Amino acid sequence: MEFVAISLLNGITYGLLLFMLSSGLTLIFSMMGILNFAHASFYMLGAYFAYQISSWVGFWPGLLVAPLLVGAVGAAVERYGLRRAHRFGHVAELLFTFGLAFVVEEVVHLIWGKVAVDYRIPAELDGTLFTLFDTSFPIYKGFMMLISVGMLVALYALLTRTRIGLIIQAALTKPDMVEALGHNVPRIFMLVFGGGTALAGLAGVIGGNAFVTEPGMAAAVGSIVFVIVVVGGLGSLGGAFVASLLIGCIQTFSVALSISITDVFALAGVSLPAGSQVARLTITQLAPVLPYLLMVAILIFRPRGLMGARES
Amino acid sequence: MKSPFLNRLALAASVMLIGGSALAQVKIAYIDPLSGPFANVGEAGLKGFKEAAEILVNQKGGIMGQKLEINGFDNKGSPQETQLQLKAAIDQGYRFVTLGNGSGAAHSLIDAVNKWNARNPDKTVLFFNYAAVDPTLTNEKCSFWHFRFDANTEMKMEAISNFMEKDKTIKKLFIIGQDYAHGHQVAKYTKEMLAAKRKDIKIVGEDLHPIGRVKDFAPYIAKIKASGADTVMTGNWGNDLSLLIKAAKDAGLKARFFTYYAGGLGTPQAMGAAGENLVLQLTEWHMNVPTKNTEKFALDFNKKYPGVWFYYLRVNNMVEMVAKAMNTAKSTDPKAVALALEDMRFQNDTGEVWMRKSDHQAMQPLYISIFSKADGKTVKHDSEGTGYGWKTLATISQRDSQLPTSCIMERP
Amino acid sequence: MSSRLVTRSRLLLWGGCLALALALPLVFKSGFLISLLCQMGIMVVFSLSYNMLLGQTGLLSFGHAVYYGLGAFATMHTLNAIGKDGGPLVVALLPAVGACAGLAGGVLLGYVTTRKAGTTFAMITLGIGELVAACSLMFPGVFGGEGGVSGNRVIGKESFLGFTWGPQVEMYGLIVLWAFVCTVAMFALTQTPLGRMANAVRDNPERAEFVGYDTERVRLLMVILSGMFAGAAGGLTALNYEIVTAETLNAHTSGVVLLMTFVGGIGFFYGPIIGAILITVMQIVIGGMTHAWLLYFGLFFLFMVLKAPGGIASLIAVQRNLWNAGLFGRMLPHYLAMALPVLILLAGLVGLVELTYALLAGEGVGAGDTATKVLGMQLKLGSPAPWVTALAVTGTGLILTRWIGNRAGAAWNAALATLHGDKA
Amino acid sequence: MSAPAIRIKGLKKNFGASEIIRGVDLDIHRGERHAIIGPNGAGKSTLFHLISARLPVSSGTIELKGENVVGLKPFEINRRGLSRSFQITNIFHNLSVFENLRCAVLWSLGYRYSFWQRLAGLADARQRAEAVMEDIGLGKRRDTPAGILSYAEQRALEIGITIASGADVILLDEPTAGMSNTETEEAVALIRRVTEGKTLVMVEHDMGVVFGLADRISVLVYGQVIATDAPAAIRCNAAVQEAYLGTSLNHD
Repeated sequence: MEFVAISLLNGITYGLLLFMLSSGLTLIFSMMGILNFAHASFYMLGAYFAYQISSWVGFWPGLLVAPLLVGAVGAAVERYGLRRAHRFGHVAELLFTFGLAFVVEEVVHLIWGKVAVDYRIPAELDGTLFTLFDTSFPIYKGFMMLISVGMLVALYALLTRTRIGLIIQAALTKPDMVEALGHNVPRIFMLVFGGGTALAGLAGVIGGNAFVTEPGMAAAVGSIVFVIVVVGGLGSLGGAFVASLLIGCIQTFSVALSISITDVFALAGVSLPAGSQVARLTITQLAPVLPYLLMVAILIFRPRGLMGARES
Repeated sequence: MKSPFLNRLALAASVMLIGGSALAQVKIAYIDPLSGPFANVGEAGLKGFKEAAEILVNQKGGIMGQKLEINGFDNKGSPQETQLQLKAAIDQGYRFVTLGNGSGAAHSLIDAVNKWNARNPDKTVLFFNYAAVDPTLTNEKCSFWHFRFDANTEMKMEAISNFMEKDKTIKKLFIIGQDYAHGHQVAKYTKEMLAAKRKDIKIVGEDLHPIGRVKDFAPYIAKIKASGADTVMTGNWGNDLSLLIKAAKDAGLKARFFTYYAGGLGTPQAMGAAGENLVLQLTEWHMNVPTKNTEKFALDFNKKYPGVWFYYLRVNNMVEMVAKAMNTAKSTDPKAVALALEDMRFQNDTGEVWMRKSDHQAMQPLYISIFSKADGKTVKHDSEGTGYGWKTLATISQRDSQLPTSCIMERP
Repeated sequence: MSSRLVTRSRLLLWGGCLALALALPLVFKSGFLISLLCQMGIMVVFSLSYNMLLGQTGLLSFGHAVYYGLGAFATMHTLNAIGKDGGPLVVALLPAVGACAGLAGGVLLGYVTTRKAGTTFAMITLGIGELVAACSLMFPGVFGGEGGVSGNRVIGKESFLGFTWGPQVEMYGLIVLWAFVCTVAMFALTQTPLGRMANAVRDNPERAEFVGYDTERVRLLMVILSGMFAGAAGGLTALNYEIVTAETLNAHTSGVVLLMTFVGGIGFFYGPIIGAILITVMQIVIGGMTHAWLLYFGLFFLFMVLKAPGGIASLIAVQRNLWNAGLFGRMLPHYLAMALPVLILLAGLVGLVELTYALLAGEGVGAGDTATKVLGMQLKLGSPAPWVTALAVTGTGLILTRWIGNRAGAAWNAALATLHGDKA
Repeated sequence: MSAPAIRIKGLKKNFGASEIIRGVDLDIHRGERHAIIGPNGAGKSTLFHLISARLPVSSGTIELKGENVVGLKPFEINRRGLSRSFQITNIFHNLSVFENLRCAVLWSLGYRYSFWQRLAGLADARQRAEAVMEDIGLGKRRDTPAGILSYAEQRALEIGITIASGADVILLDEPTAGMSNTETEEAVALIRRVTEGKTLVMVEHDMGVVFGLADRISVLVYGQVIATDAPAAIRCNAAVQEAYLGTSLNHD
């Protein structure tokens, strides 16, 4: 019971973190149809900007300024890069963001060096929030969860309750019509891309000190973010949220289970040859690759994703 | 269609020519990642080598009057690229190569060197390994042309288990590691050695996780906590280690972590306060081992290269031992140098380093230390500016980490 | 258009390329250069196989290294299993084992991945690539763990026509032959009904369905065949390096082959050949000169995506068209005029990047910590002089490029207009 | 006489809650030229999409030459001898005119997924593609990429691809949409020529084309066929007049 409760808590925490990482990507995809390969790079930029700002003026200004800076960088990337690539089609867009990820990583090397930087949790948030069966739960994790849920609510409200959100939605499906109504569609796209990257930046500000701020951090989360977005259904915010929680919990609980593949097959009535390498694997060992398995399975059986509207 | 190709090759050839016009120097090619994700470790190593060559050899008269020069070759961490860079180095007249990062690259290099030497007996090449710790390199795959200056995984475990044997507070042990060869080896040796030395230690859990893919270690920590372990053994390095420690701190886990690589470049900084009194490491040296010369060397080094922290005493050992071997043999022929290195006993300021002849594995004193708050006394120096440094808990003598080898060496 | 397979000009071209490739070691004798040539040969096959997907079928894959790696491991295990029973002839044929493994992988994974095209395909290949890469480390028995699987390509006491494959130059010959056979085969494939229908599926999958073709089947067959050639390339890499590690099938390898193919040009059969050669040389030569090569590399790639999405091959093709139309002479002065400002701009930018790198990474380690070599000169990093100079050079280059570029651009557009006007 | 070319019974299609095709029954005889007309939004294109399996059927049956084809995939229907064109030009943009047509004939000549035969060696495919190319008047544009053809040329190519495979049931979706008068005349002549002896079903807005070309006409209004008859009878049909033609014809 105790273990289950703690695992559930861990799963939800992790899931919310994943959502924080992927919400910006989902936003960009649902609005512009662009799968931004460099999304995690903006996450990394957020962490580094926050590190730099917090080393000058402290964490709290950084929390506000760093995402805005990242958003500005993102908007510039859209304006001067993606928009040009767009003319050559979706493959060119994907390739552009793919190349961008390379460049961002190298620029980070160039500016901040190749080792982890000392980006710390602010003293106000350092400590234990509550203790559940003598396992402590840090304040910072609670803060992360709060921001993540806040993001969901704010995004949802923005898209469905505000005028700008409605225009954005319309610009996606009927860009010519929206343009004819006097709205500047390219600018809307630029804002959306800037907004999406700013969300990634915010995730970086918060994730950077909870984990480690180093040049490899983008590559480390890059692929899991895609998994979330694909499993949730490309472009579905709700889907991304559900997928994040699902993957968070699957991963946490599979770590907790110490049964081997042999046992799993035995449940299904199949006995594996003892001593083979597959038979020795445990579910725990597989935990971190389960999301990828889930993604492949989803793509085969339900290509729209859990809650996606469009197919590809 | 082929003309840009030819131009490029001409360019390549000219680059080689410039590089190839070497003076009367003894040159060692440092083949390690100098770009890409592991470049930080590779660059730090190269700086260490250059500094050691300058201070410990060249300023003391060099090698038979010649200067020792160590130059970097970027293998980008790839085993294939390692072989290309080996060829490049050989073309430029290098007869000595050194490599430390990545067992894949090390295996690739030892194979390539063996084959090259068999196929080109007049242009042999010698491989000095300063950090690749796969035991097979000095056992099944041992080679006359390979010398290792770092203790291998098995020896390190032998040292750690000898320490555990005496520490009766250890009752329940949990093993966690990265799911690849090194992690598997650590888990295997831990179980084997403890079964022989401390039957009463209960192994309460064993987990492997894919390397570099775990973002949140909280579930693993929950499991360790649920198992009631008081001690954790891990071979993790880099982020997999820092994140593990951070998660342990967050969840308030009160177990000690025995590690191989907690002192590795960047890790103390990434762990920060989370590691205090929680993390132990096994090394051949650390800043708070009272060694006058090395301490000064390290302080000078850290001052000279801000952001890079002196870590590899074995690099100094290697450079000095190689120079000594060349001076004794009065030759820079790889075979002669190899013969002079065999069975060499070298005094550094932690004790004696012995290069065992049977498998070309260096034996040296090792230290188990714990990450503690720097106090200016026993913990005189902090690590990477964190305010925490390493405090020696035990010294393992050279003899206590020795293990038999299965090496059957083919000698030329 | 001739209907005969072997025309004289085609024979001359292919034969000439083969002869040239085989003759290269006569010029480039050093061990390093021959190794470099070997690497190029392998990459040519690999990236051509990749272009069967990207260029010919319109499938953007992020997991092509899986087939390459499978081919490499299968070849290495077969080599080791044969052991002393084999001889050089058997070894020479081993890449065929790699090809079979790649083909089998293609059948298995292609079935999963080709259900969808477009972004979904890209995503599935990414996921499968990650999955295979992660699993490769979990099964040390098959993939050799971190150390990989190694072997010896020299087996048996006999030689085959004097070849043992021991010396690198003999290996080079073997690679050239295999690369040649594979290239011819892949070219031939583009001239078959399946090859053409792959183009049709790329251009308009819906239409392809309405002329009777099952697009999934076309994609699947292309993935299988492409996997086969990638497997053959993997087999060659296994023989060439005599070691295969898990890295051969990870995302990085997939990314590199994507870069090579795209930079070379996906719209032309020979594009990937150019890309493979160019990128291999860039990696090694520029990588040998500066540790900032990855940055240059990334910027170069972005530049290509934005300015020349058809790759280098398309640039060559345009020049050829201009030449044929007699317009090349008109553009040449503009090209020459552009060369100088572009060089100045590049020099300035490279200077800035290198200075920053040197300042932050302490590149010129050894002598002094503030002096370093940039463009062959000793510079004091602490003083403003080199920075001001680099900035000034960059600025000058920028202004000149803009200024001359505008005029050259106008001429370029005029030339293109004439070219298309002639055609229409 | 054997089974009709196409027999549709009780065909329905709904998108979510809205029903677009509301129970269509229609027989198309072999060898006739049949036009489907109706106001915008009546479901004409949707009907085509259902017949050619571009969209899945909600309920009802479609028989092609006596065989139920509901649930088959587009390529399977195509292989059974039904070929269609699209309202929005649907060609292989990066391939030349000749390659477009050759792609269209490959399957019907039995080359399937062959990767062991050379295209250049397939004389029958070449001849057939060239014949169609001459037929549609694009002989001079043989090596031009389809993407840079003029609009009328692309429409001609679209028809060419549709008929190239030699299918005996041809569906043309607004073949003359967006054409000038002379272009339309040429297109009508072309359609008449290339569908000789085949079954033709077309959706068309241009009443001149419809009444000039069709043997029979069906009128589709709000997802239902309200009349099917010879052109002269359709003109006089009261229901048609009321629902649709009254205004439209008087205006012409």
